Amino acid sequence: MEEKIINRENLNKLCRDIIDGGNILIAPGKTEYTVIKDTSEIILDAGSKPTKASYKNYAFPKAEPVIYYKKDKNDIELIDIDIKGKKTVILGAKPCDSNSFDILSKVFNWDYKDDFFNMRVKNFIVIGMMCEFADKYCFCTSVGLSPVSEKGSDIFLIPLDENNFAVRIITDKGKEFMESYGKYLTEGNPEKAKAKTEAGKSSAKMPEKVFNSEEVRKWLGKNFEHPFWDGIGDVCLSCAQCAFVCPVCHCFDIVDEDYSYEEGRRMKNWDGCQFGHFTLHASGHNPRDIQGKRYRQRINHKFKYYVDKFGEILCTGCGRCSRGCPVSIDIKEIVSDTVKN
Amino acid sequence: MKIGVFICHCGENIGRTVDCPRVSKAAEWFPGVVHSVDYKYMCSDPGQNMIKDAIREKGLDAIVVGSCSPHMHEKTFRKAALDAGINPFLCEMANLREHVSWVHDDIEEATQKAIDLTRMAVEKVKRNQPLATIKVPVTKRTLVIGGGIAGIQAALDVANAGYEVVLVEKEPSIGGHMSQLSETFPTLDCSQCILTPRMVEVYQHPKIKLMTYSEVEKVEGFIGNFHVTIRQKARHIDASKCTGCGLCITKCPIRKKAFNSFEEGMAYRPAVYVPFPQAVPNIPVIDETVCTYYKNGKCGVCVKVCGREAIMFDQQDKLVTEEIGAIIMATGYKLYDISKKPDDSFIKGYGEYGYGKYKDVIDGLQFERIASASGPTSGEFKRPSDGKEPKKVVFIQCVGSRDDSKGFSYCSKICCMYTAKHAMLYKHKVHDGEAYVFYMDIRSGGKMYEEFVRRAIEEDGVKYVRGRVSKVYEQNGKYIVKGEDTIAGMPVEIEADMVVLATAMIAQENASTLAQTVGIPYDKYGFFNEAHPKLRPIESTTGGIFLAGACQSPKDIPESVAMASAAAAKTMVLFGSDMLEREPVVARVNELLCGGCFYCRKVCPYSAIEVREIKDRNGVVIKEVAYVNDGLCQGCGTCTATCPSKSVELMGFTNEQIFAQIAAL
Amino acid sequence: MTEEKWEPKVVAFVCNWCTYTGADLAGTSRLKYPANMKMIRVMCSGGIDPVFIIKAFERGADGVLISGCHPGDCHYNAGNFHARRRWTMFHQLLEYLGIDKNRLQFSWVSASEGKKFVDVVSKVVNDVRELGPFKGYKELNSEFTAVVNGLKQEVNKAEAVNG
Amino acid sequence: MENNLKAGYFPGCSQTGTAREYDLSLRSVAEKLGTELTDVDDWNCCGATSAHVTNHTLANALAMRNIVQAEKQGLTEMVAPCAACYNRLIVSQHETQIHPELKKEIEAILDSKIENPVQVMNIVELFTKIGADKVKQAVVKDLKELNAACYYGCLLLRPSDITHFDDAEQPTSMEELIKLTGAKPVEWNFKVECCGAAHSIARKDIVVDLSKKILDDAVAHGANVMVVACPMCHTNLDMRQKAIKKEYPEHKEIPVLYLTELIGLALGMDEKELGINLHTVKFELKKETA
Amino acid sequence: MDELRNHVKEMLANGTVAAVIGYKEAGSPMRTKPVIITAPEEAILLVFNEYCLNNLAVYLTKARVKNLARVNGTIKKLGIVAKPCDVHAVIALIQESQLKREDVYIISFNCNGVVKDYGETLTGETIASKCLHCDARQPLYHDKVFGELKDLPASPDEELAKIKSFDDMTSQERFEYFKNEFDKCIKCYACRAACPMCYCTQCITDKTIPRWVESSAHGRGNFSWNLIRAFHLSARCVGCGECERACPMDIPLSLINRKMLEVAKNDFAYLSGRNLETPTLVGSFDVKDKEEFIL
Repeated sequence: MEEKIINRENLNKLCRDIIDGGNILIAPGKTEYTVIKDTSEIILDAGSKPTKASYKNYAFPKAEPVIYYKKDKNDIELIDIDIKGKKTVILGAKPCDSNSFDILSKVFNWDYKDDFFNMRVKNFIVIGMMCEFADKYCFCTSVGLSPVSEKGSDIFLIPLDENNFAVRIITDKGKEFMESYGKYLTEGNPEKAKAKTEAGKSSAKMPEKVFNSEEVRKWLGKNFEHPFWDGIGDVCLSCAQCAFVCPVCHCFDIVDEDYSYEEGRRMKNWDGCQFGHFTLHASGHNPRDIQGKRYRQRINHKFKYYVDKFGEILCTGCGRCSRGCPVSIDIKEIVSDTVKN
Repeated sequence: MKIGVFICHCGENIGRTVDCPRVSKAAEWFPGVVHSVDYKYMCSDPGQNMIKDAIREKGLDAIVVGSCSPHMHEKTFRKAALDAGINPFLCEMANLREHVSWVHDDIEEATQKAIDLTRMAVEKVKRNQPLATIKVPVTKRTLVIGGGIAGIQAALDVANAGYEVVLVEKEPSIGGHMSQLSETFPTLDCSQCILTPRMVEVYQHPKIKLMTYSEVEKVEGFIGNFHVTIRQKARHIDASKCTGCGLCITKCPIRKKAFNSFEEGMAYRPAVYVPFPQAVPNIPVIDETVCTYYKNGKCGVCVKVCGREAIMFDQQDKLVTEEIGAIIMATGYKLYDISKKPDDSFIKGYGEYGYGKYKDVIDGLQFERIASASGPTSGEFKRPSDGKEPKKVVFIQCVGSRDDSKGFSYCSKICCMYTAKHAMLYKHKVHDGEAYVFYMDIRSGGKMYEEFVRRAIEEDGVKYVRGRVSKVYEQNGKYIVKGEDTIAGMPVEIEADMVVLATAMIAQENASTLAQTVGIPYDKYGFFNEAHPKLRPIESTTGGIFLAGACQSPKDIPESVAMASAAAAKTMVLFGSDMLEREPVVARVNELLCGGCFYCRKVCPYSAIEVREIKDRNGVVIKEVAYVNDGLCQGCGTCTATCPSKSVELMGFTNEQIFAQIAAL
Repeated sequence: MTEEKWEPKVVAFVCNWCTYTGADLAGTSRLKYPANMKMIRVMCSGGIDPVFIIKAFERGADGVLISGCHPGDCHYNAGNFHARRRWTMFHQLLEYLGIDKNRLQFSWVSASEGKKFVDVVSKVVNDVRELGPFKGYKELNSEFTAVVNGLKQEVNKAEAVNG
Repeated sequence: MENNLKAGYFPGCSQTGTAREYDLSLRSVAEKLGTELTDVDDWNCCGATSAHVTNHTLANALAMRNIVQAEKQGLTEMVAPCAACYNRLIVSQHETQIHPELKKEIEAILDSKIENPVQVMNIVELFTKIGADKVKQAVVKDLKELNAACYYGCLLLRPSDITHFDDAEQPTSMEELIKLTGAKPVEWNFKVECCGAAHSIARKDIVVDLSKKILDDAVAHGANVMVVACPMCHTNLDMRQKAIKKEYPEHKEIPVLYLTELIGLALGMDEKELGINLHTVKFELKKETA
Repeated sequence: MDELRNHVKEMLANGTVAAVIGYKEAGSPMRTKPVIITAPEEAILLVFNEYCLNNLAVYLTKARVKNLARVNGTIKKLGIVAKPCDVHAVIALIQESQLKREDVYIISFNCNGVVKDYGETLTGETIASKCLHCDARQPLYHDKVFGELKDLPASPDEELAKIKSFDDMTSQERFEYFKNEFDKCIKCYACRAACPMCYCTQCITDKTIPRWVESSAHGRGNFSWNLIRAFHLSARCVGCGECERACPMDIPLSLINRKMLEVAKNDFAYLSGRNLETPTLVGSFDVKDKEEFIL
């Protein structure tokens, strides 16, 4: 593991170079992860609150065409979409975000290999950064992550002081990427960075571990029909805010859209399991007809099914869904309550 | 779905500017089209046979005809489709004549537009559903509302054709305004003499059920199937016992408490009364508001004198329901009472004429009563204030008519004639009297009408002054009429003994309420609206409801009678078949999706939306949804656009069809 | 499509009884108006859903005309009164959201007003011609790929498909 | 007393000249009734007479300047006792409301936005606003000796579509008001007849004839005093009685009071306080023991 | 607070109401969440303060909540804790036949404003913008009312100023502005879910035959969706602002809703949900309605 130092000025220059090189740079802006056009838009602060939405949008867009078609009197001509992923750098990813593509890759490459996702992710360089923020909604520690987790990052930054970051090169991809920017780095002091991460782990900024995910998984396996689920959804309004801001929710819907008399496209759009019509059958029957069942699905998918199938919890503990919930439902509370029943 | 496209040249009409063969060639390429041809005249027999043969031979499911306006030939082509064995509603038209060839010159542009319109029609027809004509049975009974001359005429005509009639009149007697008139223009024959026999005929007609002193309370249902609730107001006289001897009337001690409205307030009537001696039915009514019995339970003179024990003080209003197939509205008019300032702020009143303030300023109907041999003065000209014979009478026309600022914009149509008649009647009786008429224009269109006015001027010496009157005021027992003679260009002042105002004919009191009850539209003045001003003047826009007489607009007697007979004929047309057929363009609710907000119900002009309860297995109501009554729905689609969840669709114009048309633009 | 060749595309939604018949009268009177407008017939102006208008814009219309019977003349008594309220709200909403008021116009054309129909259509087509193609709504369609993906190629691709 | 009315006051030229007593009596009556009148700052001609026959825009601009002026003072109600002023102000308000073009033009002239929040009242409306109860309570002298013919003239009521005040042909609001003082209104013919108005100066002959007719009818119907609400009417009916007398020696004089003067008398003020002594036809209440 | 709890407790205990929809604390005293209680002893959970942001009327049309009111075949009242502005929504729902006045028991407060966002102290800065132009701080309809009116912290109505400022922009500029805002939309439909007036069994955006609104969250789908949403709420929206608060992407929906409220107010003198006696704007008409925009 190599470790170097970069100061803010050089980091800015590095960013400038990325953009000027015709690559895409994504970094936390005022409120969201944004495509950076000018380096002044970047807000790189380990103590900042997580953005409202994650950056999964850049690899798994909220709406994307998967095929174009042209109708004729007798046939339909299909035109494939050729995705040439462009080199994209994500700077300042929180540890609870950086892991998301690893988790998503599992489902997008399970039987069908999703080129749309893969082509983009292949070209992504994730520069993660240690997190010094925790509020009552954070629970990364409960899902096996932490504010100093390097999981999913190609390069990891540790803020040493106001002006300097320790740069840890984690993967070969990261190494390869950093080679061309060596001029901006100075030699680092691994001890100092280590001390900083250790301090981070023990500080009050560390979210408290509120549940044991393995216990939760077991409980879920046994309690599919449990009265606990009955009233759980009564205050939920059935929007998909929680799923759409989640870094790892990945359900999508396929719709065909004509855009002229002869032409159209097939779209892949985000979908959310909390929508009432998510499981609505053509017959009119809806197996998840009440919100309690939908909520059960959400928890089971995240903490049981996905774990069973892919060995990963489908949650990074970022707390976005709870923070933004219009009716203040806190997923952390519900998950920790399961095992208490 | 196999669709056939048929492009018509309409001789040269379409062919001149639209390249029809090109359109039909282009249509071949539209998805779903299996057959596309063009032909000189599609609507001709060979043209129609071409369509029928194609349907049969190619097994077409639907057709599009690109020709003229659907208003022109939609029926023709739908029939052709039906003849060839497909549902007529699987036929759509593209309007290539009125909307393309006749309005565009450029062949290229016109042809392109024709192709586009054809494509839109093809896309629409793909989504058409076979619809079945709606059939409803017809109840062959007619309700006539209003027993004036129009109502009487309509009732007699329908009844004489052999259909039952229910005639409802709100007053105790039929006869209406005509029974108040002295003589009628332009013949000067006695109004009562020609009317009374007809009233009696109504009374005696076996097919007519006469309900006087009654009002229509509620109308439900639709053409051919109305359920009408009628309130029979309590007469307090047992009609089955009363012989009409009139003893109760002569003995009633209440003589001067109530004005006689038949005499236009110029005489009194007892508490028990018939409006006028020739009343039909000749059964009195007790006026609760003035009868002593209702005040203190005493008197009862009438009970004592009635040999038939017909007095029923405790009689109550009765609600009667009738099953009706057609309704004729003949509610007539009333005169604009200018003494009162109606609440409706756009009517300003005519304070400057002193009507209601000076006893000798009267309106036309009051003059009729004074002139009438059966009136309060027994036909002698006496002015109401002091009973003296007026030597100078001023008639003012257009009081309230043709006056945007204070009255109504319309012309009341009959005042020119009746004023001439009044002046003439006056001059015939008071030979040394002077009659002045202030007029704006003389409108005397009608057989022998102009001749009548000329007679008044030339033979009877009535003085016509062209101009408006600005003020009438009393001075030393005379009425000073200040006006302008616009021909002489001078202000004039006439010292008159009596002033007669030809006040406007306005809609009957509560006409708009009745219209709402019955469910027909009315204009801003309260007159009922006809379905079409030229071609359907007799029908209202609501099916099965017809109009007769002055309830539709000011009319004189012959016009009212003509209209009444026409309305009678219209009901007979309706009764000509046992079942009514209607186009199935009606709204349909998807009960699964309906959220029960009932905005559709609020906007429906026909009250066609009903509430249906949806129950679960245990019979518990889980929601209320909208339901469309086919009989009432006229297919406007206002509900479809209002419905927030789009749970209601208009058959034949579904949203899917319209979206498809938009997509094919 | 090149700029010079652009012709305004105007959609009209008209009621069956007045405006459609008025347009028929324009035809029988052999009056002339631009061929840019295509009409969709509905039974009553009260049945015109604002979404029809949005759909028309989505499908590339540069302008929309809505027309029905004069107030008081509605074949269905009151359909156009309800429509009028709906439009009062809708046209102000559209204007507020930045859609020029000349892109969506309303009129009362009776069955006898063939001439007025021609005048109205000509006015709307001219107004729309002046405004030019309705880029705003059209670009909503092509631009999204760039916004969402940050991948310009797709736009080219989409254009290639369109072209 | 609480709930006292506060209103703007637009005097107009007459109030400072020929109708000084109208101004005087209005101010004293208002004070007595606890009504606070605030003069419109820097008011100008209402645009009557010459302006509105020669230049429409000018006439409206003149009137609207006064309204804007009042608006700037934060007034929401304003009384214009002169019927001509009232008429000009209210008509201009109406015109600017219905003609946006004119409004823009006038806004440009005045260099100020027109919001039109000021409600212009005539003198009768002012008393209605003060409230019949309040007036009645304040009456200390019963004027039962007076048989009054209320004369409205033309400008107070017309055009009725704009003034929305009383019936233009058979008005009764002034009668209702004077009944509060004990005076008896007479029913007569010429409440709204033309008095000759602005012809007062140029065509005295017309005014003499017209005014005489009005005065005679009032007398014929038993009036012993006339009540007016307009300085021009007062000029024609009071001041011209001398000329009438000259022309028609048999003419019987009848005193003409402003509405405010009549009410002032009932409120216990004396003739001098109210300026009644300035009238051509002299008037004095019978000196009764109270 | 105790008054509220005691009252609810009593109402539940004596069977006046079958359930009460109210607020309870959510993790911190400066955040609340909705709670539906059916047992008298749960009344202790209830709170009412300036952090009660949710418009609970949204629950009145939910089938599960409605079911709570069905007790042994009879329909009992549902209690709702509603701010005066939320009462407008209850009234509007009654006008739209979604519930009957006698089936709802309105517990309201004389309202002293709420905050924009949880965790802030109520000041002129942090007060919700809807409170700045509130026309009914006392409930127009209620079955029980608590609390006393205090002065509201004053602050300029920036929302209205912003709306007015659009007048000075060209159509293109406005289009650009709203397009950029709508581009953010992710079609999570939190706006719809949070809206008490969006109670349709199936929203037209979920209708597929025909497809009313493109479900994709691309520029066109977003613009059309937001446009149609705004139109469907025109003259029905009660201005509670829940849609904007629920939006995770911070789209300024209130700018549109408020504008339409102003339109309804200016053109028809209509405010929705204020009066059970007046007919709703949609669904009624006046022959004298304005029409100068019609050729």
